[in-house]
Amino acid sequence: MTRTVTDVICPFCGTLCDDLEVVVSDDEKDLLEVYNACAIGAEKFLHSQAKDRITRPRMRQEDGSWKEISYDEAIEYTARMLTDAKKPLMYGWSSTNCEAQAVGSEIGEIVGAIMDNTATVCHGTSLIAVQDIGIPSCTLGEVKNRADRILFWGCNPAHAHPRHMSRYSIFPRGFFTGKGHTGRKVIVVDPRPTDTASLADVHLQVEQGRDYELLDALRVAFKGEKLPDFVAGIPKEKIYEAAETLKSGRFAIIFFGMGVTQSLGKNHNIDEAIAVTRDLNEYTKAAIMPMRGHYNVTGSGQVWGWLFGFPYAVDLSRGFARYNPGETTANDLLRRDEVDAVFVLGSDPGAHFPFSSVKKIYDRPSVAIDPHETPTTEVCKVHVPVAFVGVEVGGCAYRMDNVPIETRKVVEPPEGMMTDEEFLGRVLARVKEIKGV
Amino acid sequence: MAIRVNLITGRTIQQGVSMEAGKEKPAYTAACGIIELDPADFKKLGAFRNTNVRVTSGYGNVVVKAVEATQGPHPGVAYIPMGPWANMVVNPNTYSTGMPTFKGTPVEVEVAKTEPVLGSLELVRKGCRGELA
Amino acid sequence: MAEYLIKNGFVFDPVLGIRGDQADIAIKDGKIVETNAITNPKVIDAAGKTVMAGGVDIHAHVAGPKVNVGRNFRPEDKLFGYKPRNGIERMQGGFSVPTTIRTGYNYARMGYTTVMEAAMPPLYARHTHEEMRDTPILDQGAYPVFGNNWFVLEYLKNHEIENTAAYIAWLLRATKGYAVKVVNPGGTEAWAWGLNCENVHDPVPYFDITPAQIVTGLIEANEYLGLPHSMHVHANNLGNPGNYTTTLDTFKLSEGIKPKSKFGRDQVMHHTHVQFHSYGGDSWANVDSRAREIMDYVNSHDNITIDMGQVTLDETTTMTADGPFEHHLTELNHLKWANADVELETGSGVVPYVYSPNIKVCAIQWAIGLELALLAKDSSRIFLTTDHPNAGPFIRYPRVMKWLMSEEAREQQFDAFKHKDKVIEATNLAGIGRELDLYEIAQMTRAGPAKSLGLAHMYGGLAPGLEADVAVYDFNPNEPYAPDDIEKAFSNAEHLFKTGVQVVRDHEIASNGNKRTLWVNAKVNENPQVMRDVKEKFLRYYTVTLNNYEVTGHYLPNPYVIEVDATQ
Amino acid sequence: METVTLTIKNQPDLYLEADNITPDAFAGKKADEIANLHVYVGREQHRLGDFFEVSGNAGATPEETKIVVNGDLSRVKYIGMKMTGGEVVANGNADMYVGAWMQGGKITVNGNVDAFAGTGMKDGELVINGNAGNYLGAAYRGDWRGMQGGKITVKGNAGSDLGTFMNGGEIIVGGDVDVHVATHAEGGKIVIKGNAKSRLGGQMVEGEIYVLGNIDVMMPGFAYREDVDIEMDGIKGRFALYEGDLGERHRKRKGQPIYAKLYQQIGA
Repeated sequence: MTRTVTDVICPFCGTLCDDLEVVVSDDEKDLLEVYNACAIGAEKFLHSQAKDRITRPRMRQEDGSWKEISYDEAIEYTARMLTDAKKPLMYGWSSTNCEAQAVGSEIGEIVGAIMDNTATVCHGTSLIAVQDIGIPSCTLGEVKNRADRILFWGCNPAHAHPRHMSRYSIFPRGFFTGKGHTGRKVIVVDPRPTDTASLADVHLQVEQGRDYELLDALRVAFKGEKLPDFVAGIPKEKIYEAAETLKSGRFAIIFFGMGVTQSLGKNHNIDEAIAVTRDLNEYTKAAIMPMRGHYNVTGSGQVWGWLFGFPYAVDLSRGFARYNPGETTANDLLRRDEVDAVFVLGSDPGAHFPFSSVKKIYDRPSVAIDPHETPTTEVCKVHVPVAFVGVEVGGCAYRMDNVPIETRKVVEPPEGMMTDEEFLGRVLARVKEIKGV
Repeated sequence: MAIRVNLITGRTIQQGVSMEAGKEKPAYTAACGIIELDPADFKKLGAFRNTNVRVTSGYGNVVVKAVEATQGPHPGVAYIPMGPWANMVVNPNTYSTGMPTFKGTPVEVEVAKTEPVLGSLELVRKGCRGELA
Repeated sequence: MAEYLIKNGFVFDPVLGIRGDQADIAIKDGKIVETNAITNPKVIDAAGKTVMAGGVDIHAHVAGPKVNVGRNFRPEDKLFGYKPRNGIERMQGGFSVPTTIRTGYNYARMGYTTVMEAAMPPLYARHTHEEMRDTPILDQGAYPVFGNNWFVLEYLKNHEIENTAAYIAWLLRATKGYAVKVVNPGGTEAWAWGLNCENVHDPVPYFDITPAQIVTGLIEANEYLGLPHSMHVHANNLGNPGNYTTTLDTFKLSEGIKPKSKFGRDQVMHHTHVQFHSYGGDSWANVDSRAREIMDYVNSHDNITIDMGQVTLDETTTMTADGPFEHHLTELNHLKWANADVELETGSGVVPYVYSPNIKVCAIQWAIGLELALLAKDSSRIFLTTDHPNAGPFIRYPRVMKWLMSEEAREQQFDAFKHKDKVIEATNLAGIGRELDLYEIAQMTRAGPAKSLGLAHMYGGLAPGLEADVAVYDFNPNEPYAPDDIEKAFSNAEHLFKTGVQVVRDHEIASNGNKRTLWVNAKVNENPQVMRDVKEKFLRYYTVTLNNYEVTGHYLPNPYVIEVDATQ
Repeated sequence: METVTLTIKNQPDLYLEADNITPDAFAGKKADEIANLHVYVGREQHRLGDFFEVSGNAGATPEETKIVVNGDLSRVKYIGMKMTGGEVVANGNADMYVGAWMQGGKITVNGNVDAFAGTGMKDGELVINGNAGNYLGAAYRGDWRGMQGGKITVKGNAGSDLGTFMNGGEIIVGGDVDVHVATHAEGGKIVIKGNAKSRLGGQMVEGEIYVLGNIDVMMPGFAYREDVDIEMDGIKGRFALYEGDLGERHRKRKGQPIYAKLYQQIGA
């Protein structure tokens, strides 16, 4: 006999689909099938059941080999590492639940860590822009029910957020959008004719790294001012036309991604895109939204927001919170040798940081908490495998539009395996003992 | 013969699926240990599709397999899916924003037929130990 | 639990009718008890000090998505103002939008023990509860917003009170909410198209209903259910010159409706932050105070309560579910603007604002708020708020008390204005000599809001049987004092008890308390139509499934459920 | 004026947070008291004297105090932060936040400085006789009040994000600058004697930028108006005047919008 769990939340990307159906065995130990998920989400559920999964903590030996250790030993190593360090970096916090993030925050507070999450290599620059200019936004249901102008700028949901277009943006029929995609005009701005661009009415193939100029040109066009003949490789006629398309809609939405957050200008690109959105509100209704990657990077920013007041890059080293990307961000800290220990949970900087930063992790006392074997676990001194959040343990996660959804546990973790929250709770208790708090 | 192109990185669905299936597995290398080049750039390079190439920037170098762009044309722009291979060569400069410049790194691509594309774990391990060429 | 006896303090308690007489207050098992009911108490010597019940804040924005937007998008609000971790105190940051930890501690430092979050977007209820969970010490509840909700608009278009009530009951349960909040009725839905409803008869685009119908219908549904609190409204046209007529029009919608609640309140409408709704004139050049017109109405209609929304002349962060207002504000001051429209339910905006004493309008706003309280005949129907953080941060309540209690303090402030004469001309305040006493302050900050909330059986007084929420201030009302002594003493309670636990001792945080979250569980007859409508809307228009909507138990680790039986 | 001399004797193993190296913190103190002021390495608190030899006593007030800091200061942050008067001379490269939030007095760095020098500067003078890093004279994150007044002079090059949210004061760069100059500025004056890359005056509301060298890419929101002759502070020549950012909001005077001005030299 099997059992079908409905309304399951997908713990892959910031789209946070909550309509998955998962078939599990009667004893709730095996996950058999996944319905409604995209290819990536389905793989995430199914791989959690891999037979070669590492189920016990391990420590790197002098000769480079791994030695299995107990959770107690891993907790002791982690607590000692954090309390011995003068300025430990506690990084990641995105592929986990808010409950674990809150416990981790208290550890960081006691040991004086720098807390940074994966926004630092993803939408951190968007957060900087929001601090400079704000952000007129909305929930994804507003897009579904009202939007008739969809602009994807430097993002490729066909690959990165596969169900976004059908659930929220291009295709769905909502309350005021009964015609679905035929009632919407879709514009894609990208240096490549991406698979998302192939679904669009208009593709503006911007010269790579010139998004800021093109966004400025749109604002100039809104005001009816003169433009140079070409901006960022795009003829001015197409820019005026795009500006008119956006202004003439009832509800315009801009989705943006790494194409702008990681290119030259970074936060400024987002800042200007938000300015475009502000301008559009003079003529019609408009909103803008970052396409957040990790399923709960948004939640991490929320938890730190209410506990510390900053969404990422929080320096707690002197007992109070400070924030300044460029100084308190993981890659700057590693590059500049500002930290003397590295703790990673819910992220894989080994795969996703420039190699020069990865080498700095390798050079330091380091612990990686991750259900998977990853390039990060490969360079850390201790690897602690944990249960998959959203598969083997529930907890709160925040969608890209900041809507909190409680993820579901669908199967039991392997026997004796800890969750992030349990492991962190034990480390917190040990840290308190060591520090006499 | 080497060509100069502008390198960008990012997600592909194959990268996502293989990453979730396990970064230690060959499928991850097959999905991410590649560089997507425009046909025009292949012509300039004078190489066949699916040839191993060495990609070199001011920040490092890496051997990946050159494949034809799946979302092109984009002459002069090359694409390595996000991951440890791309990160051997991307520009780590954050301009004091915290964000490395993952997109828009000038690189040189040259044929390296006989050199292997390493798996992700081996790549970072050897890199950290100074065992890479 | 420990027993306490707070001896010989000057007690101000409207519930017991004590006006500064010396009295002893006894605490046992978390409640106030008769002094002879305790056997071996710890004694707190309160001789020469002021003793009051714990403060009750009926309207503040302290938890939830827009509050966190305000935190996260204003790093400059936290620069150099951080308090490090110390002993049991966790680190605390933020000025106008403090972290949850600082929120709890700073309210406690002022002697407040109960704080209501004034606007909870239902879809974000989980977030709001997470923040309240992480706010130490305080008892809290949150008001879900209803005034632009599609269910409500559709039911009330046809005046379907029973269906509206059934939906309210369902949503209160799903979001673990406390009361029916209405913000710019219809106007925020209009804002989803970039429009607004500026008076009570402006039709809401598409939905074919007016703000007046929404307000009246929600009052009736609220009384149908007999909820502890009344409908709590932020009317249309907030913050605009000449808006006092819209406010009066909104007040009038309550006429002829009687409260039907077992919770002891007398009002059917609470109108919040009335300062922002009491402007005359037709432009910022000629805006003036209409506090007198507003208070004439309030003084003669006892089924209304209001709160001040006092401007404190600080740099602060405005945040409201009134989306179009925030857009209007950013157009005026060009500062950063966040907006978040919420599918089928509501919207919100956040903009920093600097209330400068050098700007005439800011000074007029300051005067209007004080006029409201000083023109009130009954201080138990107008409550001290700053609509935190909109008109100023809550930590300024003691400063507002100073202004209310001292004409000298008001004169000092007038003298600090750049446009003093123009401000005096546009307002009534300079001609008002009234100085409130501590009994009236206790009405405005304790007994009054507790009664309006339907929580007079728990909070707001020192009668035996009430929660042992007791504040002791180092302030002797019988000795001469300077105005600033008021602010100093009430900013910094000497002792505070929350449900019998001493949370402030000798001016220091002594415990993180046992915070509770209040919510209202209203039982209604089964209503298949409403349940069918709910299913339908989730299937077709929401982007989360119905089964993932309800806030479940672990977000409220220490819930306090108020049961209401509206089955018939 | 009394002079206190600090000479670095121990390098921190991480970075030293030395926000106490200001005439304000030193004023009225003797050498041994100054050596007892706090500095931080990560979460650890140390004495200034643990890292510096301290000689000389401070004056009674900040204005009467001069601080000379010698040695390699490239791992020392916050030199001269929030100072209101007096003088600081750093003889060596310094790390981040030199002169951040300074309100008066003078800082001279005989070397390079890292990012965030002169953040939120209100008044005073900051002279960098080497190169400056990113965000020179910029606003702190989220603040719309960047540099309000005072003067920053850089002999060499400056990094990206020069003068972001600048409202007043003056920045003079002897060499080249990286991307983003005077973003969101609403006042002030920036002079770049070398070359600029791109994004000059993006989202700029008001203020002036002068460029004596080349500009790689001009913002589309800046429109050429006319050629003008300029003579000012030793700069003399013919400049092309551009106005912008046309996409941004602008104040109006007599019905005419007031734009930010960008002058590029086209002849001697």
